[in-house]
Amino acid sequence: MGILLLLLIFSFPLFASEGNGLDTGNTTWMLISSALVVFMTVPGLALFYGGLDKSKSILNTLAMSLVSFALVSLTWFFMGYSLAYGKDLGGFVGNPFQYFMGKGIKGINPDTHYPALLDFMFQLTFATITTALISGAVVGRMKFSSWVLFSILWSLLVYPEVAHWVWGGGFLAKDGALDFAGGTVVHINAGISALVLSLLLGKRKEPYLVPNNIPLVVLGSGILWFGWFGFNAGSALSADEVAVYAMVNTTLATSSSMLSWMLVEWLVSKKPTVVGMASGIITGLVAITPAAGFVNPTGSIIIGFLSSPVSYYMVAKVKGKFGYDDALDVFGIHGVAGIVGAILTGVFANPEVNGAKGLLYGNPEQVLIQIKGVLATILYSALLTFLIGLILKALLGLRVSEEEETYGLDESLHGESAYKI
Amino acid sequence: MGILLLLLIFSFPLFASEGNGLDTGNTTWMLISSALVVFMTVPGLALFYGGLDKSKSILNTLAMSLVSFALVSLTWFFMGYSLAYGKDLGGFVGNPFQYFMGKGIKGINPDTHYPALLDFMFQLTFATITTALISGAVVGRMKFSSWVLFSILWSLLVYPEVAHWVWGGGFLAKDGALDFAGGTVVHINAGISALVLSLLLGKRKEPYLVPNNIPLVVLGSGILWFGWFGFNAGSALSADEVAVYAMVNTTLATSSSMLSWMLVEWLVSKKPTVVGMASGIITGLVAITPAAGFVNPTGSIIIGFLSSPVSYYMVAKVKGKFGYDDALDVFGIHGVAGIVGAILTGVFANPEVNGAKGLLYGNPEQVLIQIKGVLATILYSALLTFLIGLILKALLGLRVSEEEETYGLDESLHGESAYKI
Amino acid sequence: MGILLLLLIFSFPLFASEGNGLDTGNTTWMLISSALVVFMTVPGLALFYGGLDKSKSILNTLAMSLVSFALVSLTWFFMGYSLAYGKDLGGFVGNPFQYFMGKGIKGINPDTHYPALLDFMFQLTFATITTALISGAVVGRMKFSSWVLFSILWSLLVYPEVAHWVWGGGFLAKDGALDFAGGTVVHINAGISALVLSLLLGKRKEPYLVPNNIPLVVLGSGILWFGWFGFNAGSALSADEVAVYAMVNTTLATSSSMLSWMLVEWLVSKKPTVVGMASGIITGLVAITPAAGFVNPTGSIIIGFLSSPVSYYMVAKVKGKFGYDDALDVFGIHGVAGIVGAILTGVFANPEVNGAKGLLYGNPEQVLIQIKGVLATILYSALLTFLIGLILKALLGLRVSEEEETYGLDESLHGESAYKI
Amino acid sequence: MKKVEAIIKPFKLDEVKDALAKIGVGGMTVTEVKGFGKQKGHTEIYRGMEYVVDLLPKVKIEVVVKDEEVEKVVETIIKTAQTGRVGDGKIFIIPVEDVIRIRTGERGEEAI
Amino acid sequence: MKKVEAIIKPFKLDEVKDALAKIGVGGMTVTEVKGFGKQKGHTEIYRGMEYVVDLLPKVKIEVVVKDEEVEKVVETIIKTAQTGRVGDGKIFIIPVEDVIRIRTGERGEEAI
Amino acid sequence: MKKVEAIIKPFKLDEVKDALAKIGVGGMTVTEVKGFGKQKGHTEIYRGMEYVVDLLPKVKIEVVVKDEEVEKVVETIIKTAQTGRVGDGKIFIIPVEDVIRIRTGERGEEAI
Ligand SMILES: Nc1ncnc2c1ncn2[C@@H]1O[C@H](COP(=O)(O)OP(=O)(O)O)[C@@H](O)[C@H]1O
Ligand SMILES: Nc1ncnc2c1ncn2[C@@H]1O[C@H](COP(=O)(O)OP(=O)(O)O)[C@@H](O)[C@H]1O
Ligand SMILES: Nc1ncnc2c1ncn2[C@@H]1O[C@H](COP(=O)(O)OP(=O)(O)O)[C@@H](O)[C@H]1O
Repeated sequence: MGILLLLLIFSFPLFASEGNGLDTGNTTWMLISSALVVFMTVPGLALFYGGLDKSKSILNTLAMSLVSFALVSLTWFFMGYSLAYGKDLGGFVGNPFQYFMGKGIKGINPDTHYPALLDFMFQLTFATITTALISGAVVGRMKFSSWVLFSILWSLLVYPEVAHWVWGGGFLAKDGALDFAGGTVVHINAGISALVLSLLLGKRKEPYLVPNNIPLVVLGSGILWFGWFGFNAGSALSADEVAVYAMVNTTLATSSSMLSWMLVEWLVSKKPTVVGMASGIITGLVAITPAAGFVNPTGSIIIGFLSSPVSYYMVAKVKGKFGYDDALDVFGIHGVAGIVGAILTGVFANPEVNGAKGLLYGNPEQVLIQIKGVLATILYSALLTFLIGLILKALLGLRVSEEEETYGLDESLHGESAYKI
Repeated sequence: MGILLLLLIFSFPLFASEGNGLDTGNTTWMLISSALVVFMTVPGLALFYGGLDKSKSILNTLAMSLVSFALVSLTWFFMGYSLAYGKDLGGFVGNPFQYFMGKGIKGINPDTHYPALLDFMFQLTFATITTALISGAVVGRMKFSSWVLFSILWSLLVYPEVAHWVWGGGFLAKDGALDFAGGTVVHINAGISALVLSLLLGKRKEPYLVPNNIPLVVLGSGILWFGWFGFNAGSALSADEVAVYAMVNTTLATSSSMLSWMLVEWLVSKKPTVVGMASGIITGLVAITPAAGFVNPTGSIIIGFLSSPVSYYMVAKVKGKFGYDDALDVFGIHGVAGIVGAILTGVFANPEVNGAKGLLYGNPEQVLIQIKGVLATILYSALLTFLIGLILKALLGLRVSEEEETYGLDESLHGESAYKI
Repeated sequence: MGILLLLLIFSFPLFASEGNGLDTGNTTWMLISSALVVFMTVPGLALFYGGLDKSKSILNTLAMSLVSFALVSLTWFFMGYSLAYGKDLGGFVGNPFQYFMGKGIKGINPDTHYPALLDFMFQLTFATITTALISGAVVGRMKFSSWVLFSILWSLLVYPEVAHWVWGGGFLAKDGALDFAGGTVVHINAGISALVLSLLLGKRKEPYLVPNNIPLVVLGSGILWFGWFGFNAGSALSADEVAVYAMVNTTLATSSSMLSWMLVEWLVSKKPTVVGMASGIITGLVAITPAAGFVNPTGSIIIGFLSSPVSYYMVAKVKGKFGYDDALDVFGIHGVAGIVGAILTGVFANPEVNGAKGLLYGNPEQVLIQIKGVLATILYSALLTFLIGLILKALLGLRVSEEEETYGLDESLHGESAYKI
Repeated sequence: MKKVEAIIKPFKLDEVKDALAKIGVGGMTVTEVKGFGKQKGHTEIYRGMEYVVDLLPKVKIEVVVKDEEVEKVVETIIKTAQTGRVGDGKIFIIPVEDVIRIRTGERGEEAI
Repeated sequence: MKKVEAIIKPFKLDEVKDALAKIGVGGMTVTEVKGFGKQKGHTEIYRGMEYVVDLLPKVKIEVVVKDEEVEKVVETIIKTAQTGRVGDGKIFIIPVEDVIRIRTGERGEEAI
Repeated sequence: MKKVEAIIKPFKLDEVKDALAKIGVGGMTVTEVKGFGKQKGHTEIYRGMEYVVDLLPKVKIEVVVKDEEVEKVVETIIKTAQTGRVGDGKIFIIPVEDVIRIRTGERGEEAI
């Protein structure tokens, strides 16, 4: 016993800065992962969306991502984190007052060996980007004030609840649903909300995708990919082999998905586009998100390869047929690839990687659990977004005037123009 | 004893690569933090400033940040680090020869458990960005040769001295001044020097802010934010709870400051601009810098929220009245928000976070100490910059010819044009 | 013995997430270093090259880097890693089936204390960027299909072999050749292949460097610099003092090289250009790559300072005289500075840094070993690239039609245009 | 032959172009220009300082036609480009002495 | 009516525009153009290789005015755009046969 | 005096410019324009949706010359800009009543 004490005294200063169970390696990993996910939204997603949009509304598009980040950081601090990670209330939501305004988030988390406040930080970055993602569907026609209010409401009424179900000990967690880094919580959730909100808003006068700055799109997707390493590999919550699997899988799935989007375009129109390659990058990143820490590299390559053609079909064929104006294809890419990824996680989850077993390893039931998670998210997020949309319509109106749309939101809402070259 | 030896032999290879007190977690944190701060200057700050400038001088603006980084890296190696962190001479400066050309920076720092050379590296990144910051005030009219010489002189005669006062054991350190990551050393110092240098240079012929590329401004501010996590949270010099506080505070203060700038613009002119949101981002980052590891999240939100209106007032009202041409508002944003942040650190410092007590926690004296630090920095940095400016004027001249200014510095000084689109 | 067991049980949970010799600090360092090197290619290198190219072919230039990354990720998984790091076969290549499709890459690497799969990941990023580097020489005229096939073949037949020689226990490793992070394996290898491929392709109709977007060039070189910290300091494979040396050397050499390129231009044409400064950045980064963890900071400054004038001379004088069309100077910058750096590593290697001794420290033979490594790489890589090029010419043809070249590859191969501003 | 030079609002370009094509105009040349006129410019505000943009984006369409087609072209442009608000633009009729098609060297009306 | 077409140096645009407005010119159209003339171009150097830019940025101002106002407009442009250095630019006077205001359909001098 | 206004393919600009300079043309003004004509546009496809670009990039060269030089200029342009394929462009000859050199105030033919 005396020896153990000696040991404690002696060895802590060597490996850890504080004698309190802190693992500086894990702490560093989660610090940098958090920073990476912030970088995904500001400026990654903002620029990706901005480059894809028309040049007369690029600044409004940038502003939507920026303002969502800022607002949701604060709502997350205010109550979002509690709703997601507070003590479970009936499997549906966390106790809203448990961590109200940061209350009681102190000390080292004994499970992860990093400060508890770092859990708050890492999860904050997820809440912010998920909200910002939705904006892609509604660019070019939505009132900025309305978007501000939407971000606040959605980040309190939709995101934390779904996060709670899956990650905060809610009913899907109890079912054993697998969602490593947020295929359901982030991408299906944002994708469905985006679809609903774009239906409520109606079509733009010129509902075409005419990217104003494709190098910016490549930059944005590169930043997103880089940040996604924090998003996916950081979701291991530890610098260990699972994190490494997540990083390798993220790389291989995304490569494979970029190639399959390219291939489809090459076959369909003989010209593989750079916008298509960037779209394949995002599709692959989304599809591997729920699976990143559960499947092996071969599984990740297959998931990536399958996801792009499905998303391509949605945005190139189905969207045109149904005529909804999901401007930058948030539903077509995040929603659809999120669904593909969530279900395939139930197929390819390999117990050697992280314990969880999918269909291929003798557990067909996992697929059903995954589908249940997908459906629950679709229903909740569609319904709530619809209600929030109606409220906003009543309170502020959703859409700018026709003239403001014609001249572009940059001039009419922000009084600026993007380029003076 | 035998057991302890055994222990040593046995346990080192498991947690640390060398049996010498190295903490690989902390080392990693400081390595990546250093890389992040380099990224802030090259290309973050360069692009932020470049996007804000007119299109005929964007390349000169980029060149100023790049060349400052390169020059100050070398002056820091040569003597800057010694001046800042060498043995204290009279509270004012470090022994200039102690670490002359890297001499004697070897082994593991026993306090921080990472290599001593990493202290040199991390601090290098601060010296470089501080010098580069100043350039924003003088773009569009300064001789490039003169800027080169300015960077060399300023990085030896001004930056290391102020750094020594606060962080190197100088007189402000002895007073107990709080400056977590450089509100005084970096931002007030750069802001005041920028003001003085812009006064010496005089006004441009077209002293308006007409950003040539706002997406570039958003990109630059996003990179700055990302890098600032290394700047602020890295200043904990350890991957621990203080670092996490610094990261959370940096996020919340910046979000809050972005929103308050937006709000001011919305109220004043009905149109919240993207340049305004980016400006609010920088203002918040600056204001939280001195406080990041001392205040709690609620404090950080208040600091952020207060900083933007003050900076807005300076750049939108006061600057116009006094008529100095601080082109990209280095004084108005870095100087002013730096002062706000430095003083509010003395108000909100919460002993639960990191030991230091501010006014709100029963230590009103801290505010006075903070004000003293601010004033000392203002005086020294104004005086020295003025002298350096006079010397340069005599030696090389400060300003380009009227014709060079009219055609733009890109063509006249660098023989290039930014865009051929 | 009982005590040791107790010890094991007791201390692991405190410092490491798994009781298997995992060092979370090193693991974090290699995770983030891997992410950084991915970021170098997508989007760093893509944007750097894209900005330098003409505006009618920027998207094709971006596409080449993107597609190489994706393809080489998969070939590396398929067989590349085995060829490089499988059991040595005759000093020339690794057993191609050892890690075939990821087989057997499991558990913690006992030498480095991070997961073995992380070695795969980190090395993957090197294979991808090396292939992508070559594209810079052939932009504006190469068939995209041909580039796709080239990437696949080159990443299996050239890169892994040279990597094996130097890092995988091959014949140069046995000789004691020093190549810290890939001066030979990456830069000479890519530079020579680029030269050969550009000779096979012939000159463009307008063989001038007319950058379409210089801010993009600065952004790209900034991202490359940032990522290069992972490339060079990550090559220490541990978060230790060698990694810190590598980071400091990378910073100082690059600064010094940027300044010496600037100086040359200032002397030659009175106008230091921003493209020149960016070129100096890359030159310095390349030249310090083989030396980063072997020399001291003073050595790094000298290496950086010498490298730029040599590269400048190659691209500004020699290229024009010989008339080959190395469009974005992959040979002139990567090849040439790689050779300079590889040889000077043999001169400046300082045993205090990392054990290895160069000429200046009494080991002149090292220079000869370095030269041998350089020559072997030049020969192999020139020959193989020539053969691959001939095969491609026969199979698909290398060059686009004259009309496609005239209208630009963006429109003719990808059916897109970069900017609609 | 005459050159009909119309300055119109940019967002009307597609409509006008299509309408002209429909009435048989075989070619036209379009230039991005900036216009100053009765229509007031707008103000951009950067960090609280106003920056007046009084040159507004317009599009210039040039169509060279036979004398007898001028009226039809003018009418078509008026019909499609008119919004009734200030800033709709102007049409100028300028004499053209000869037209040459570069590809064939044809001259005069058949070259149009 | 005449079209006065002036090619001037870009940095003179604001001055010329304001001067024309002051003498009562109600509208004008501005185009960014490149000019080749006596004024020598400049050289850009990228990685040691020269790239000659002999088309220099210029601005074209087009003002359609009544015949009797041509001289006043020409004089005003000369006065404000002149720097006395090579490259100041040219003014061309071109006949205009008719003018139409799209908004109202007015024609001739009242449409200007 | 006449203004020779040629719409040509962009990649022919340098050739035409040099040829004109060689035959003694002292100045010209170049504008980036978009052209609509017999030459079919191309299609860009973004995420499977087609976007038709029927306004093609062209370059407009304006040269004001003495009456007697018109033919030489026209011939030179035809010779250098012709590829024989649809879309080579047009040349328009427009009367010019006066020319003024801003730098000196010279007028008429010596101002060209
Ligand atoms: N006298 C003129 N000469 C050349 N262009 C003109 C003239 N008057 C108007 N324009 C062009 O027509 C555009 C519209 O004119 P404006 O006076 O604003 O409105 P409206 O056409 O409704 O009277 C201007 O922006 C300008 O480009
Ligand atoms: N004959 C011409 N036709 C058309 N534009 C001309 C002509 N001569 C000159 N210009 C335009 O006028 C500009 C200035 O002409 P330049 O010969 O350089 O100087 P200056 O006007 O002082 O004689 C040129 O850049 C060109 O745009
Ligand atoms: N009637 C016209 N008025 C003005 N510009 C024209 C006219 N016809 C042709 N152009 C211009 O000339 C270009 C080439 O014309 P096009 O009909 O495509 O081929 P071609 O010159 O070979 O007959 C067009 O893109 C357009 O810019």
